[in-house]
Amino acid sequence: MSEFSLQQALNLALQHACEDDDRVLIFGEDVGGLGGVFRVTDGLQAKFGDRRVFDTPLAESGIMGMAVGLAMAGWRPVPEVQFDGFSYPAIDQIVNQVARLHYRSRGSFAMPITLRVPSFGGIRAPEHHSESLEALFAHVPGLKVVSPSTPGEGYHLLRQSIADPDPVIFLEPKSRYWHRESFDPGAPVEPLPVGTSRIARPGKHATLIAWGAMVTRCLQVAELAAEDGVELEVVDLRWLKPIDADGLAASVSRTRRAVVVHEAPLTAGLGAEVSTLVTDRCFGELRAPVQRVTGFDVPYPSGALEDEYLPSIDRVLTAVQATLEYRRG
Amino acid sequence: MSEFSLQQALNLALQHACEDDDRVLIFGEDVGGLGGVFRVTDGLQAKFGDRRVFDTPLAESGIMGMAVGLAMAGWRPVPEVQFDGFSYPAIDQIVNQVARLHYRSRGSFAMPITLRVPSFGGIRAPEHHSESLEALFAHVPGLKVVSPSTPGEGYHLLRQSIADPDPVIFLEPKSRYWHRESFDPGAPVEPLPVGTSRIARPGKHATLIAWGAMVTRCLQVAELAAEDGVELEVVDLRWLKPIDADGLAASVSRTRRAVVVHEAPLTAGLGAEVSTLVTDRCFGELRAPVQRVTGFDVPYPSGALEDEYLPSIDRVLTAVQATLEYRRG
Amino acid sequence: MDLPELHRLMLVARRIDEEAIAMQRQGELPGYAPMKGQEAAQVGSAAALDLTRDFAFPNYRDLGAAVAMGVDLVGYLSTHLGTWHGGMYDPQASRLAPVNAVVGGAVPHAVGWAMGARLDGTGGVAITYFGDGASSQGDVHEALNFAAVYRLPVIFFCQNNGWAISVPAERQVAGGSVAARAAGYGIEGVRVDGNDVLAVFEATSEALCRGRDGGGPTVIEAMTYRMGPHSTSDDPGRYRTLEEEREWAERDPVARAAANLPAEVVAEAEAHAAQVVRQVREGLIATGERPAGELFSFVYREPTKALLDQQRGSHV
Amino acid sequence: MDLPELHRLMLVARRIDEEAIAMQRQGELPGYAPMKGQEAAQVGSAAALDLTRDFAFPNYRDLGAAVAMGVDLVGYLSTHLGTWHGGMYDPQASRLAPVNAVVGGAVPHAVGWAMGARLDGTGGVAITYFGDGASSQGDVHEALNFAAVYRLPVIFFCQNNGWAISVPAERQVAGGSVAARAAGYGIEGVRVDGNDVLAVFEATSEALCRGRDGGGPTVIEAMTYRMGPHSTSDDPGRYRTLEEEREWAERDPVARAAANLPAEVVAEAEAHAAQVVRQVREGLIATGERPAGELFSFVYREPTKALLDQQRGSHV
Ligand SMILES: Cc1ncc(C[n+]2csc(CCOP(=O)(O)OP(=O)(O)O)c2C)c(N)n1
Ligand SMILES: Cc1ncc(C[n+]2csc(CCOP(=O)(O)OP(=O)(O)O)c2C)c(N)n1
Ligand SMILES: [Mg+2]
Ligand SMILES: [Mg+2]
Repeated sequence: MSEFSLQQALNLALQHACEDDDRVLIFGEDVGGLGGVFRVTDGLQAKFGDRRVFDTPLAESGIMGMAVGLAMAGWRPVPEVQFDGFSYPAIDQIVNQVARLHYRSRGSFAMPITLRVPSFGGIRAPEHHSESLEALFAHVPGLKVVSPSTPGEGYHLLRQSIADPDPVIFLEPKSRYWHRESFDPGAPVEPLPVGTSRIARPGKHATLIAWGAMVTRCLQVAELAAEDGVELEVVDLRWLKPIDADGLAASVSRTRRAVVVHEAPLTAGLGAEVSTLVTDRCFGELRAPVQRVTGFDVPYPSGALEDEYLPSIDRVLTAVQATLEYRRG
Repeated sequence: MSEFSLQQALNLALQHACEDDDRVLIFGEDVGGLGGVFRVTDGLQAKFGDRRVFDTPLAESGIMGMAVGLAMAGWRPVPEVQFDGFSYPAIDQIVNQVARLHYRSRGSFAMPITLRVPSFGGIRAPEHHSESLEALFAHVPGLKVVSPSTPGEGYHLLRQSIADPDPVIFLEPKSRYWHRESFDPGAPVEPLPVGTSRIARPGKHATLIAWGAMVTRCLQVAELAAEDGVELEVVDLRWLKPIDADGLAASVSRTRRAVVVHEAPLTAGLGAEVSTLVTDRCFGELRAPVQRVTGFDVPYPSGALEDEYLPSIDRVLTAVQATLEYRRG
Repeated sequence: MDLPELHRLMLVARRIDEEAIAMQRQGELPGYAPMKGQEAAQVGSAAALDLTRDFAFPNYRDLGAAVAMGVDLVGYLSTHLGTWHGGMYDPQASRLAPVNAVVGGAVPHAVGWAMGARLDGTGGVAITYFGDGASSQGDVHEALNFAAVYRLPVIFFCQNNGWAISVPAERQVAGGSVAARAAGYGIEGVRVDGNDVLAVFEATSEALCRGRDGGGPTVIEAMTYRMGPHSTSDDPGRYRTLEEEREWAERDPVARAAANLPAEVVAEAEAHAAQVVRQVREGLIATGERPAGELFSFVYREPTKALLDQQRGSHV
Repeated sequence: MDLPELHRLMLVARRIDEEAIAMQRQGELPGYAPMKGQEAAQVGSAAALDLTRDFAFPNYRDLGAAVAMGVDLVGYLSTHLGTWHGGMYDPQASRLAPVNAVVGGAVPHAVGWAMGARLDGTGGVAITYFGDGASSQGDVHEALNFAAVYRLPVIFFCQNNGWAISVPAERQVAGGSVAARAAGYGIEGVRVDGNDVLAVFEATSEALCRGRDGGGPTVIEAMTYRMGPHSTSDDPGRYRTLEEEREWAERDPVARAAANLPAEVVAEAEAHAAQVVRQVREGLIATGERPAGELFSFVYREPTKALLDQQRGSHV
């Protein structure tokens, strides 16, 4: 057991992945000598050489297109897009190529690509540096999508993503990069299948469902609610595609109430999918409609307005109260 | 009153828009001399000259980027992307620029851009020519999204979109281009606000919610169900952003049951948003969870498998039956 | 490879192309993108490849490359039959990537593949086929720049066939030449008469050597002409003149090769082509329905539970 | 514009740049992207514009252009203050588009704007600022090709400052020169000493004339150097040498202009700059909280009902 920040845990996962499989390649903008703008790839070029860890020109579509070709040649690419909002220039390659080449080739070419994307908000960043793209990615057949909420989760989920034979979009909650936690990267991991969620805190009065940095937000809310005797269960969804519908249903069948929390805008966000899955499976048991606490339907704002945009403790508490007090109209 | 196909109705709408406002510009791949691969812009270059109706080089991002600049210079661009699947190369410009320049500039620059996208499947097309991107677009703050289901709707919605001061993504159901209908383009239109839905067929036992070509599919289903005495209400959502939540709630409050039908894959499709909105507003009245009948979570397949992929009459009927027979577990 | 062999391949491509159009007219193929006129460009370049180590990335109009590479042609044409988007041939064994319908989209794949080949030290070179229209796409620029920065063994093979659907190359390619763009990246760029099969073979062989020797990428712009419509639903009468078509008909690459061969060689090639056409036609017609559930195959390496649920119809 | 005026503008840019870094260190600005070293490139080009008809498209490091164009500097810097992403200045009145943080993303906007200006017959020319790194983006290629195909009045002004964060231009720009790419599009491309403010002014003035006269677009590559870090959270010590930094310090564009001016002119300019810095600093510090609900403004021309509902908190 030692203490790691999420950034260090991810760095270690990349290091171990490179050691265990010499087909793993790491590339992107500034990931080489600089070690990435968040230092997640720090020291890897020195360890594995500039053939396996290298800088690319500044072109996200080119990066993903190159990843496709490398995968076709039998390599295991782990590219980085420097910030969430700069995934958009690569969307065509991701949707039309990465997600489909296995299908298009009838299984002839595997696409074991893990795209790392520093994601979400909360760090007072410039425009385009705080976006949540999970709904977009989760809608695309052929992709898997995951987001860790803690250093330990980060380590294991990144190892699992790189080992996965399918393309995985790995969304790193950048506001959590520097938060530390103890875990043992050498400890044998339960071989959890892709698509399982995790109960981050058990409770019985309502289920809060979140991912990435919003898991921490929900844990804070649960802490506060507990002072009033309200026991909230916090589910860390982790895998945003495939979604653990069974796990969610199991929790909500017990609590009979659910609130889903995310940073992305409300409309057509992943909260709608979560809400629909839960409602579909727990229709008879639900005591209130699933509440959504999300970013608003506005462009992610500048620092001065960030706290107003992001789901706050207050907003989540208000939704919890609404679901607890809900009476069928 | 005369008869028009959707393709002709849209062509007429473009012509009238160009006549009424000499800031309207039409451009895209092959929209000039050829009149577009679906002939929606047929004859317009001859009428309005090659300064107002012109071909671009083959680059969708460039097309949308140019549209942004033209809008900044006070023009009213109506670009075309040749097929749905080729919107992806333009997504960065659409999300990071088109949808945000009004916001970024604090209202200094309007973005009255109408992006026409021949959309959805059903015509045995090559790969990338049958995609449904409405969930992606609807998630983006700053965009409006609309899809007409009939020639008359097409005419008026396109006029309304072009007149709108905000960017509108106009999704044309290409499988309906050649279907004809009588309407009077000169008739005064009820000034319907953006974001209203339309009851395409009234009924009382359940509400089918759809857009684009799936409206026709739902009307077929309603016809068949009527033979068995089941009266289905068909709501043509039309505006996919903003969504007419009040209109949907009004219908479902009466019928107490809803099925949403779309071509896009299930997971994180717009059906989830529709389902969540309806459930949220009609929780006490709903007699069954909202059913979704959608494309599967697979890449849009080749012609031989297309009918298996698209929501069929049978699949919709099965969902209707499921909602009618639903008993709280 | 010598002229008789190249001609023989071109003729097969020509006759299959004609047959595909005929089958489309007869309602047996939903649609087709004819390559008539581009046989020399496609055959000449693909025939130069070493199929033990090189790899080709086609778009949707590269039947000639498939013929030259010995790809199963029923499998290749099944993309037009609506059987499977990428075609039914084995892309790994064929050394021909699945058919790609995104204009310019596969070009960066060749760059990545070439980097992989270099890391493996195979000496393999990637060739990517794209059109004059595709040269406008950002992806093609990004790919050129990546390949040049890393000096990768890639051939950017542009078939400048004069048109991108209805847009002529002179209103598409600013400056007028895709090959001339190469200089801006510090790499080799050559223009070649794309209707001269030997010249194309030669230029490609040189570029292959350069790639294998660590000399980096090459842009080859093969000047040719799409003699037919863009696709079977296109009407070229709307955008180009008969004069232009007639002019290029005189430069027909297949006829041009035949003119330099003894009549009996040509006749034998015709007989051979006719036989291939027969087999391919029969193969296409015999292609049956797709098995139920194939829709759900190949989305992932192993299907996810959610997908199996959908297949089982627990989600209707 | 003459050297004293240009120097005076450069000095204001230099001193504000320094002040912004100081304010960041003092915790008064969340972050900043210094432009020290690029004053001549930015001021020299922007000062040549005719603000009654031209229009500039900046990225995130173009303070010098803002200074030369007389943009409200508190408004300009408020993007770094976290007040509003695009800045708080009036982009229409200033003729400077909102700050754009997508590398290469605003380049095609200049092309569209230039087409609009030509349709209106204003004689206006668009100038777009981008970096050596941005030249790798597909959007920049597409924009160059569009502008060249339509022969639009656009200046593609590339500040080649040697680095894109940690990646040096020689591993970014294959072939070594962004200006050299112009030939491939059949348009003018010039390289200019980006630390020579008069040379930049001259080159830009020529390109403006060309644009106004229907001569089409120009690529200007201004060779310069980012003397500071990429941003206030960057550490250049990780990727470049002190020698390199020292070498470029000797070519400091502001010092170079000053060396050709009488001491009292320089002293007066310093006094002026100090005064501007004081005003800007005070303005930044006086910038208050944002009004509640501003978050919901400007998403659409008129807010939608759904958005008003969210604002009213009916959706929490
Ligand atoms: C990204 C993208 N945009 C648009 C299309 C539609 N489209 C298919 S082929 C074509 C023209 C391509 O021209 P060119 O690259 O010259 O190739 P050619 O068809 O002449 O072989 C277009 C616009 C597409 N397939 N992909
Ligand atoms: C599309 C996109 N990708 C990545 C980034 C992150 N990023 C910001 S600046 C920068 C380097 C830009 O280099 P250059 O174009 O040379 O401009 P400079 O910073 O040197 O002025 C990068 C990678 C971005 N802002 N936009
Ligand atoms: Mg062509
Ligand atoms: Mg730079």
